[in-house]
Amino acid sequence: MKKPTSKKPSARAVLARLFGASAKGIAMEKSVLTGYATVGGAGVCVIGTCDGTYIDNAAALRLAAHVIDCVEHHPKTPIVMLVDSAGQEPNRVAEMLGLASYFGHLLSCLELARRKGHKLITVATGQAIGGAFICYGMFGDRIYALESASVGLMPIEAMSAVTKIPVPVLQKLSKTLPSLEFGAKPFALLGGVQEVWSAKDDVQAKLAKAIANSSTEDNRAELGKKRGGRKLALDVRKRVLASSLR
Amino acid sequence: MTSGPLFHEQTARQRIAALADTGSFAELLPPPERLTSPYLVQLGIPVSFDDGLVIGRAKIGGKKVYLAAQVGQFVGGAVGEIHGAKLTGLFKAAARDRVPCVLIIESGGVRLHEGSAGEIAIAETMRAIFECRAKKVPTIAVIATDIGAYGGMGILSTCCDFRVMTEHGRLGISGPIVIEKWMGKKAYDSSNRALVWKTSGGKTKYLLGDADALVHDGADAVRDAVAKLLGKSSPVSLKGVKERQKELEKRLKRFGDTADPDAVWKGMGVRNIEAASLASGPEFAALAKRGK
Amino acid sequence: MNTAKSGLRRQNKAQRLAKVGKLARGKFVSSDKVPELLKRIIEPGDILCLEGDNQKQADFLANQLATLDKKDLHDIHLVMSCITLPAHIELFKKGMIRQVDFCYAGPQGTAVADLVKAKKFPVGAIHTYNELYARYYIDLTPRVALIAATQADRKGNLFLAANTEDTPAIVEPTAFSDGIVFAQVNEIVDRLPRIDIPADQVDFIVEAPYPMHLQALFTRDPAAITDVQVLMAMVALRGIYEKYEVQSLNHGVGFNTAAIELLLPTYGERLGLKGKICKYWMVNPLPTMIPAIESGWVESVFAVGGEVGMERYTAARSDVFFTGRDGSFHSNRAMGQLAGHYAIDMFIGASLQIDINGNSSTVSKNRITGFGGAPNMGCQPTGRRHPTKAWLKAGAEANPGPGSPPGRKLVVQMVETFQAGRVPTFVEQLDATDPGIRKALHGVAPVMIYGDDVTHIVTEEGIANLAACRSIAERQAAIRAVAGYTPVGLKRNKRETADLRARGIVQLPEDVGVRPSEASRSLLATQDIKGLVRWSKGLYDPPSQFVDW
Amino acid sequence: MEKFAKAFPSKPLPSKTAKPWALAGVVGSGNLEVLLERGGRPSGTMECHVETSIPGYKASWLAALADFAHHYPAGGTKVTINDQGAPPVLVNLRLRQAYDHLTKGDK
Repeated sequence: MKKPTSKKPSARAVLARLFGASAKGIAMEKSVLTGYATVGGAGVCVIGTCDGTYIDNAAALRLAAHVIDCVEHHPKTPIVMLVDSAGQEPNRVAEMLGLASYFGHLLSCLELARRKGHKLITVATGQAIGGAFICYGMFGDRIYALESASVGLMPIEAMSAVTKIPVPVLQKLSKTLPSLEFGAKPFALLGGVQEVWSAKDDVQAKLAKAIANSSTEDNRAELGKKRGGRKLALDVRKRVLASSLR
Repeated sequence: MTSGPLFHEQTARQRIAALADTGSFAELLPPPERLTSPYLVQLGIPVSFDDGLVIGRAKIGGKKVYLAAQVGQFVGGAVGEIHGAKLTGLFKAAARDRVPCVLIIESGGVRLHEGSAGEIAIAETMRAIFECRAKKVPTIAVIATDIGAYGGMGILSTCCDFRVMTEHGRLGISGPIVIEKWMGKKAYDSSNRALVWKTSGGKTKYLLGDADALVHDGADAVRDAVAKLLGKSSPVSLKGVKERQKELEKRLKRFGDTADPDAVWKGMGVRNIEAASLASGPEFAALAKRGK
Repeated sequence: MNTAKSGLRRQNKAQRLAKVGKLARGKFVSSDKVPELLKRIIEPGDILCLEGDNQKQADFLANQLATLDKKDLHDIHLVMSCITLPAHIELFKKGMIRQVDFCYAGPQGTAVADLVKAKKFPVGAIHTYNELYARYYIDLTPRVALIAATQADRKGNLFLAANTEDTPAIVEPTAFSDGIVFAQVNEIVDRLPRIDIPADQVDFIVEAPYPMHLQALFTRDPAAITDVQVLMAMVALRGIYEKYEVQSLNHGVGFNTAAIELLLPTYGERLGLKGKICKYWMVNPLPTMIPAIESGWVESVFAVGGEVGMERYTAARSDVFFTGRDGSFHSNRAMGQLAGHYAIDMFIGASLQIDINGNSSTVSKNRITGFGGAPNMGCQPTGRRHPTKAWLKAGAEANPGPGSPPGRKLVVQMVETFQAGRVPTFVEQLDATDPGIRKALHGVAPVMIYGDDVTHIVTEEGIANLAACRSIAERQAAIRAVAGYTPVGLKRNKRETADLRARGIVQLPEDVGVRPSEASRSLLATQDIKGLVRWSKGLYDPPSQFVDW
Repeated sequence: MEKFAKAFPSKPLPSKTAKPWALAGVVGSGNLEVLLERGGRPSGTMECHVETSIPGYKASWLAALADFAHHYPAGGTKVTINDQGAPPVLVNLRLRQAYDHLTKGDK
């Protein structure tokens, strides 16, 4: 488990910034966040991770349980998902017990919430990397990120270590292919993030607006094309849809 | 003793030909369209005309399906921008047309050479899969090779209604080499193939209930299992997720401190570990049941 | 007048044994005393034999030897089958070795090449196994032999279990020339399952703190056999096994021949060849033989060594394998090599390089590996007199002149035209003829199998029948014809190739009734190790690195 | 990567084929894919485009392709190959497989 560095605001500070005084309603247990708070005067359900923790089976279950609780007892309450996790727990026993299935279950719970009228808003607050982002955060209706957040598949150095492609080559390519770059902004260029919130932004107001404007229509491919970060995805998808009609 | 080609040794196209009713497969965005990865070209890595994913319409047992197969040999079956967009498009088409979608997974997850684009595509595909499920359109993942379903594709496979596996299939998120690097050889010796298989292999997944069918390593067996599931679906419901929550909690409580996969097998009703290790598909299932 | 030597060696041995004093209790030495004991029983100038072949190693004794310094041990003439362990290399690095005579340096091939370059590897010669054993009785008789056995009893009798291998060939010349035999054993027991070496021939015994190293050298995972290898196997079965009715044979250890073994119960059965071919084998207990044995193809198997994991299987199939009175497997490398030399219809193996004259070698510029047993089997035994169908047929084809034997052993090289990474197998000149290597070996180029001995080359392109060629030029053309798209193959002449094909000297797959499109792994009796275990009815216990269930 | 193209004389393809295109093999270590397409090209040649990850073997490639064009009536086709270090024997095998699929269909 990674300790927050001095530069980064503490998990509590991030919660206070997003939810003001109502953040006290959010429990923090082993870097897993669950609770209820208010945004713009309206109640929201909060699930999430902090401290860049690795998500294991138990964490996924706690998040899922809270989503179920919200669906059962707080109908249609928007669910805010906070992401600060470096990845899934790399552990053999976790794998043996089917960590993927635990994640699938969490996703099913979120899907149930969406179908039952809960809006799902994601805010990447810290690290939002790989499987940890896929297992709940990227499943939101709309996804936002703090500018300081580390969003993406992996940093170029890590990519280079695995693919054996030299860092300078990847860096040079990332200038024209933002998919290779790491961070909230390039991720937004791909359409993976709706909007990046800067340090100056009133994030409570932004979050309230995000909830208000949310839509269950997945718009990421359109955004990615419009913003020029993912030039091919939408067209390829459209061609599949068009040619399958024939 | 064995007859016919083994499913795990076939190519994606051979698997599709073997699962689909004869002559029924019509490929979408076929190779002559030459939709190849601009990322790989610029990195000097060979490209492929289907970008590692064969998709199309077909019939299985006379029933219309959308059918896809990943090409494990091509960059580990990993999901890049085009590959991912084809995948999303196919499940969206399945939801739109209310036609079941069968995906033969053989992928390590996101294609690192294409960065975050593949990651987003996997997330988009998950959304499309749940669109299908909401409409009671069956989605079936077939996992039958050692490349298996890993990373984002491992997670994606658990979003489908059903998973059909063989003893050669592996399902997980982090691969053994990654875990060994992270936790040390003592925690996970990735060269211990038996341990790797008992950690992530089809038999263990079937015992724990993460695979819905465990079949022989042949196209006929896979096709039969898929055909049986085509008429079923499992839409997400409150009752369903509450049951699943309990089940997963119980699993974690029972085996959360278990290092030895054999203990999990025993706990799930396998009495003769050695015989079960050698048994295949339904014979394994029978041995496990008999134990119960 | 009387200058004949008499009893000098015996006196010398007695002096050495006296020096040992209380270091040993009778024959038995505790493991911590071994380095000191070695110092006292070995003298400068000795011919020292260290047991170790490509499978079995007296590794504890080798490791103890390597802890000594040059001042304790020097001017040693080392004789041994295989230079395999880092400890062996250490002896050279420390400058203890005055001369070495050996057969093979598999895993240490690169280290040996480096030592040669550094002039720290004074080679007498690189031998074939039988050649080296033979010299143990002539001019390389060991003064001291350090050997490995599975068990010893309290009297000092030894049990060698499945891996008899070199041991008798080393012990006999040493023990019967007043040399000293020192054995490491895995354990000392009250009663041996059987006695393989009598106590009378053993001087010292140590219970090693770890069991002797045994390499699972002959285990080929069927999963790694390719469609191309299946194609070649089909071509070989039809074009050679079937054609000559090969009944007795030796297989190399590659995937090519493993493919043939796994095709017997399927493709071979379909061709109706069961009972006609492949009945008598001189080969280690290859796990890939299991399906053929279970299907009733095999009458007998004699082996030069064991194979890890085949112990229960071989014991259960004692009608096929040679077993001791205790019921367990028995091997003998010297006798196996002899059998492979004189008593088989065919030797078939693979090489890394073949030149345009058909000479083959496993030496590359940076690796010196040597020979092992292949050349003893992959050669023409002109001393042979007994006829078999295959021998006579091959002999007739070769059209031997007056004064030549009427028969010929089939010596077959089976190779893909390219090795991994597009390295061509066929070359104009072997790396083994490199002047540096040749100089280090006193003018001998380490050729594995001589072109004159080879009767056939099988590649994925087809078969070249070298024995039927009538001139060197014709032989070269036949080799080019099956050398595919290697630089050697690209030089072939189309008309020449067509002529050779018309005369049956070159045969394409379709000429022997094989359809390449049919070649598929699915023809194999099993596609993986698990399948071999299933075929064996659970009697085969593969080493853990092969177990994925 | 090395890229080259060449047309080889070949007898015309049968006028009727089972499919307009066929693909054989996969792009993977030591393997390759061959896309064989019919139509819109001179009927007396087989047009070949090769992209290979191992440079320096053009002579082997051209010889293998020429042999195929010589042995099989493949005039009027376009052959496109993505190669990741396949040995020539596989080049031959995949060409043959693609040709069989094109002319006879999938089994």
